[in-house]
Amino acid sequence: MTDTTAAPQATSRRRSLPLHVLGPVLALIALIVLGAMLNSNFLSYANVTNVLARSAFIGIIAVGMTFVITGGGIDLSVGSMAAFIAGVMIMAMNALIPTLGIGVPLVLAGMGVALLTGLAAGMLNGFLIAKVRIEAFIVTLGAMGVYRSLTTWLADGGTLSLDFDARTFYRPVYYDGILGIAWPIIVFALVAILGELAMRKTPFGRHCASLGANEQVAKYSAVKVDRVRMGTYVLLGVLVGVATIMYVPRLGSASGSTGVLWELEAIAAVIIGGTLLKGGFGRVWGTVIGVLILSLIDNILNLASIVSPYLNGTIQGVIVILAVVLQRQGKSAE
Amino acid sequence: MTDTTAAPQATSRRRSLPLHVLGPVLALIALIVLGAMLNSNFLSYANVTNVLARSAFIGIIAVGMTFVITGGGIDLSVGSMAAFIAGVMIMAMNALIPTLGIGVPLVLAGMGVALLTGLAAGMLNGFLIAKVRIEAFIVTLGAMGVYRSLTTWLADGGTLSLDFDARTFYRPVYYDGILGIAWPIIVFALVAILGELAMRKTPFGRHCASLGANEQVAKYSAVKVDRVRMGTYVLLGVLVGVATIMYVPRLGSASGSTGVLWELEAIAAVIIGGTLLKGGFGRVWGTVIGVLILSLIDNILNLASIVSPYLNGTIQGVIVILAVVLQRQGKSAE
Amino acid sequence: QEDTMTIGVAIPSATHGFMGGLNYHAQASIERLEETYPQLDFVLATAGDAGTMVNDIEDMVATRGIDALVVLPFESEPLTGPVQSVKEQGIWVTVVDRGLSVEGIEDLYVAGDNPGFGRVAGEYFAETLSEGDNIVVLRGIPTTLDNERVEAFQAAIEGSGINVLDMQHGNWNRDDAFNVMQDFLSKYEDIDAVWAADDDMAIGALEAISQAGRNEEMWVVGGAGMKQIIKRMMEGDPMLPVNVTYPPAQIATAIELTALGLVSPTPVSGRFIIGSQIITQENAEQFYFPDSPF
Amino acid sequence: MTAILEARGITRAFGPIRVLHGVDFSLIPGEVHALIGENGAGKSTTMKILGGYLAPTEGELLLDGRPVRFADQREAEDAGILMIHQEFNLALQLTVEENIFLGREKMRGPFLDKKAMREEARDLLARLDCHADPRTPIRDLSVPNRQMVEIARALGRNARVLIMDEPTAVLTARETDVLLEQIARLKAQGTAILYTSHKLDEIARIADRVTVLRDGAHITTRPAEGFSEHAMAETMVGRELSDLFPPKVPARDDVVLQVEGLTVPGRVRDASFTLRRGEVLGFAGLVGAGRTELMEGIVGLRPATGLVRVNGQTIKPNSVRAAREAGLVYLTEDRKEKGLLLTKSLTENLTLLALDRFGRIFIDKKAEDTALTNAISDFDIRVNDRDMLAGSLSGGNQQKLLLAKTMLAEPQIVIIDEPTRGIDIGTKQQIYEFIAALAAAGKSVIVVSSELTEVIGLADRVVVMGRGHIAGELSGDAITEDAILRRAMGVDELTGASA
Ligand SMILES: Nc1ncnc2c1ncn2[C@@H]1O[C@H](COP(=O)(O)OP(=O)(O)OP(=O)(O)O)[C@@H](O)[C@H]1O
Ligand SMILES: Nc1ncnc2c1ncn2[C@@H]1O[C@H](COP(=O)(O)OP(=O)(O)OP(=O)(O)O)[C@@H](O)[C@H]1O
Ligand SMILES: [Mg+2]
Ligand SMILES: [Mg+2]
Repeated sequence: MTDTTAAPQATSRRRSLPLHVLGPVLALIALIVLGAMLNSNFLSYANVTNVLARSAFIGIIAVGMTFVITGGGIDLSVGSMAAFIAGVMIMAMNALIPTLGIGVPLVLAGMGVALLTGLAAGMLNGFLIAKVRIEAFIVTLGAMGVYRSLTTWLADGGTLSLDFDARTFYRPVYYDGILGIAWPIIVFALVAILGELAMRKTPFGRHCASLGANEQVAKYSAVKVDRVRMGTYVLLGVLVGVATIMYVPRLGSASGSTGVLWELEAIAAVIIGGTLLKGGFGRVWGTVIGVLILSLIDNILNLASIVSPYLNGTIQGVIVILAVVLQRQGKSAE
Repeated sequence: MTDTTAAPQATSRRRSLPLHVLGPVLALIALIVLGAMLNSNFLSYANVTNVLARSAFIGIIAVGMTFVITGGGIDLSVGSMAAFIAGVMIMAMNALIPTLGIGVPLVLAGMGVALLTGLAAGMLNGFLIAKVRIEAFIVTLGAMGVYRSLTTWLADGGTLSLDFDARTFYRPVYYDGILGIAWPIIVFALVAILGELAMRKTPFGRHCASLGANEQVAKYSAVKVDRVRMGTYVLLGVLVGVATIMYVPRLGSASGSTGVLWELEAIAAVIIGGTLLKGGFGRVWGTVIGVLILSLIDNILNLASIVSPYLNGTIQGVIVILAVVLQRQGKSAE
Repeated sequence: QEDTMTIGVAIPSATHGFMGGLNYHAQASIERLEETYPQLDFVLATAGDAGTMVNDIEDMVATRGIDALVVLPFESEPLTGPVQSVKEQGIWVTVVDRGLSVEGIEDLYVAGDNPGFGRVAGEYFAETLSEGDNIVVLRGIPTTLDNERVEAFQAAIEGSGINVLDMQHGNWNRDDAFNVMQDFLSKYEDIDAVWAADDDMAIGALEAISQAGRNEEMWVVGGAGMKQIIKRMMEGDPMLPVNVTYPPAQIATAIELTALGLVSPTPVSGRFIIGSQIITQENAEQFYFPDSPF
Repeated sequence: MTAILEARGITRAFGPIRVLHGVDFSLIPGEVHALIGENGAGKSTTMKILGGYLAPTEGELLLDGRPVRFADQREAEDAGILMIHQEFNLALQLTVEENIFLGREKMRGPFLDKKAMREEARDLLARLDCHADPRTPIRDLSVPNRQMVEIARALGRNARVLIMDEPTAVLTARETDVLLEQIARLKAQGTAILYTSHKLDEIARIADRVTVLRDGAHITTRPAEGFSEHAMAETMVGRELSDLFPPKVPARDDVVLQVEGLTVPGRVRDASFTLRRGEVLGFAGLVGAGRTELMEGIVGLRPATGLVRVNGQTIKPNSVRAAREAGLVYLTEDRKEKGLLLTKSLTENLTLLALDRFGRIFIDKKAEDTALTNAISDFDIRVNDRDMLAGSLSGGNQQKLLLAKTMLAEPQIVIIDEPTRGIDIGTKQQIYEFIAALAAAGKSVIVVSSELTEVIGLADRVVVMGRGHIAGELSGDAITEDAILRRAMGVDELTGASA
């Protein structure tokens, strides 16, 4: 009896799962179709490359954010952390030019500084949240203010610019690539694939989800709760470092206004992608789709000039809500 | 048997409760002492009135936010909603001058418009969250973008200004008061007292907490879950309207940059005050303390010109985190 | 001791290049003046929105007992009332850059010329381009100020037959300008020039253009004379033919004049409008300040 | 007498799976009607349908002879039908009083009448001989006290029909007695009571009629008179049942676990005992004796001082990981809050504790799948669908999944807290055999249980706890219900006098 009844259920799950899973995918496809209809250059190699490459920063960060949110946390500091890391990286590189000269060692040193600063910032957030046990929202809200103001202070209110020659040398890291695929896109893809693997196939991913679903149960199941939680913030910090490594060669500068609102964009991408804000369930590929949806909205608004540009924000807001409605409808149908 | 074991527990609670409750109060007192030491005018009537009156906007909103958060929700749209309501109110008042002339009816009409707009905005958020069941974070993030951009659009990219004479007539609503207490302070105090009563002494407050603690349980206990949830957002919307009524006479104008970051400030105040971000427990008086702490930080930074103004954000961030650490230490001691 | 006097300075915070420069000049001139005049005290407050700026001014009056206020209003309308009440308390008021919406409140007015800023750029476009040429415009953060500049620009090119293909907000931000310019380049085959209205945005736009390999096709006019841009002009970058001044140092002028008014009997009230000038490769050197962060 | 509530041909399906097949059922005022069946037989589902929490897929409900359809639970409550759930239905952050009156607060004018509510809460709890403070948050109550709150809430609402789904699963004998007295009182007042429990002796004591469900189908309804416990068990399981407890195997000599002077601040003081290889050690005590806290202290789940040695090696204190690496594993009594991730799949729950055994870098999903297949057959977990969520399993089957999860970690020493809570009698037998087999295989087991028969039937040696410390130890033939209770109570009086 159990056998025969089990069969239809399994198929129905297989049938209905796509509906809910497809929510964000459908929204993305709808946007692509809309874009293609509005402008013939939309699907051109150049435009596609532009959109993907500039999605990379938020995208790389959002992958890390997926783990934090899946583990029941949140990080509001990533945008200003990115600005701070970029500032520190630029200052370090400028300071190292006399010693290292301009070349690969300098760039590697800069990258090292960025990754270490990210690591340290992530550890600090993680420490305050996991060990001192302060609300993640407050810790990272505070950190957001701190990094933002430290960056302005480092830049003396202005802009920190990478030395011109160093910049010229470093520039290809954003603009070039291999086989016609720009580096930021490659790095984003790699981060996304590794993230997806980590989320679905490794104990770390499982532990994040169990932590977000019910911390007590995780603790009673010998999951090192503090360490996993800390791990999510450290991972995010390092990924902010990676994003910064791709960001600095683009314009070669950082200021107090770098990365403003990236945190909200990253969180929105994560949620649009189907990860639960309250934790316990996350999917990295969904986040990637969420990031692309957000980038495409901007791109299409620029390409289309439909209405007053003042109303761009309205359209964005409505589309974001609609994308999530689509996803939820899929879910409730199931 | 259970009696005797329960007894030490009860006393230990009674003894340690103050510690945790006192957390924010201690932080507030520390700030007041610091301020008084830094500047002899700090405790002057004028300064105290200034600080309290300007806390009123965020304060009134934060009282509403306390209910939303206690009920397990969040609202990121309040800042831009305030800007939008202010814009609509100003336009309505300007449009009504030919009909109503300048006088009490005009001001009352403006107030009515503000309250109704707030009510409608709150209902829209509440509807999407409670009935359509979309994540509150996404709905209100979307709404934030929408209201911000609508305000810019209404103002045609600039500033919406109240007619100069109407403004002069309306101005006392911010600057005057009774018995030397400015109106915003009176209104804030009233809202806070009513809020505290509603939270602790009415079924609505209880139902909010039960909703935030465990929605399923609330539902099984015949709590009208959707209605309560909706109620929290509507209440918040109306209170944003009330805050706007106090705000417009102060500056007499609204633009796309009105109320920027108010949402984060209000949420921070709520959490500093001891309300749990994940819902289930809220205290309005704590929120009031949280608001005062945030206002005082700004005030003290202006009193002292200690360091580079670029570092104000750093100091603010650190103090906010410290205030919550203080509170958490109290709690863990319990 | 007794005649120590305090000057309050309220300016917007350094959220983009120009404001960064302004902050720099404000701090630099305060340091300089504090050394020169030991009897002067300064309070500097930076604000991220109009409400905070009003708070700052209230605090200065209530707790620091300022004798003079130098203010660059975050927005004109909301600051008018509060500044007026400062004035009514007998405090000297200097308004910088953005006028209040009621005339005659301030003792001293020092300002750049926003319509001039747009007009000078527009005139250059009208002179240099011919009928049927296409341009795109990157606008700042939606504000009255941005509206004034853009309106003056449009008025100046009116009748020249120049085609404005598109205007979008780059928010005085490099990254936003980069994104918008990338999309303009995808959208329009033929662009002859870009008015970026601010050097931060110009930097983003230049980068997007060179990425697309269309350096030869168009030039860019920014504004406010950021040092990197001026340097490139001095080196004769063909993509940067001219720039328009909008000196962040005007705040220094205002603070210095205010200080002078307090310490000496010389009357310094009045209006000082610092007109927007055109910078070309020839005179660029005069506008190059390598020490400024802007 | 006419039925107050009647079900006719009720079926219920979750998705395509039917879990109830045409159940007929009636409830008469003033009777206690017991519903019994194996885990997953559909008892809770039937009760939820009668209580208005679930709608039947087919069939109809009659209230006072008239067909009704409850749109939601509120309508059922308005009709005087109340239900105590198998899984707790309390908001942890709220206080006892807030929970008891949630949704029907007492008012004085526009405000809550807190004083009246507090007093009434105290009275209700006192009727149940429970002295929890109405102002305590539920979070700070022990599991049995939470159950009492749950019962008090139902008592306070003056129901015409009271549905109780395994109310005694988490209670000890003494509290069970109190509850049964209350049931008798309500019955005398004419309340109709629908009752379920896996403790068949209770059924025999209080039931007037008994309905047996098997695999979602109605098997029989009979007067309780003349329906022996043994007959009930066999009707439920559908086969002959042999002796409940397997023969005891003597323990080896070597000590595997040594606990010395373990103190859990505020809960347990200075507890010392040893455990030998192949031994089944029972822990008995009254509610609140601190057994759970002691065990949690041993495995590092609670801050504790004192020494814990496994095979002579002192293990790092306050580290669950260290305990687990030493082969020491604890199965919690609170399966909903601490045991299972109710919103996650069976597999994710099953392998969480032993995840390191399923691949270091990547999780071997095939191995996980095999593990699930094995767990389902070894522990007889009744699943409708391998992809279902743990929270959709019936209560007893959740307990089996929890057991399977713990055993997957291949512990040397396993501490099982209330192992058969909510488990049907047939499965109980399987679990007992399983415990005996573990011991025979050289593993050691600590069984913490409030069911004295279970401790007596399984353990070689029993440690009795009272009021936070070890009050005595019994072994061999000295283990009797009476001896255990005397020790537990005797200590009670002794410290009561000194306090
Ligand atoms: N929400 C649900 N989704 C899917 N299946 C469910 C759901 N709730 C219950 N079931 C299934 O219905 C069947 C009956 O469950 P029910 O809880 O009624 O059993 P029970 O007799 O109360 O068992 P126990 O003695 O273990 O409490 C089980 O097979 C269970 O898995
Ligand atoms: N989370 C908690 N917070 C505060 N007190 C608790 C908590 N859990 C249990 N207690 C208290 O600790 C004491 C012992 O708990 P508990 O009743 O679980 O002991 P036990 O001997 O394991 O009994 P049983 O397992 O039969 O429930 C009781 O007084 C109880 O009220
Ligand atoms: Mg059940
Ligand atoms: Mg226990």
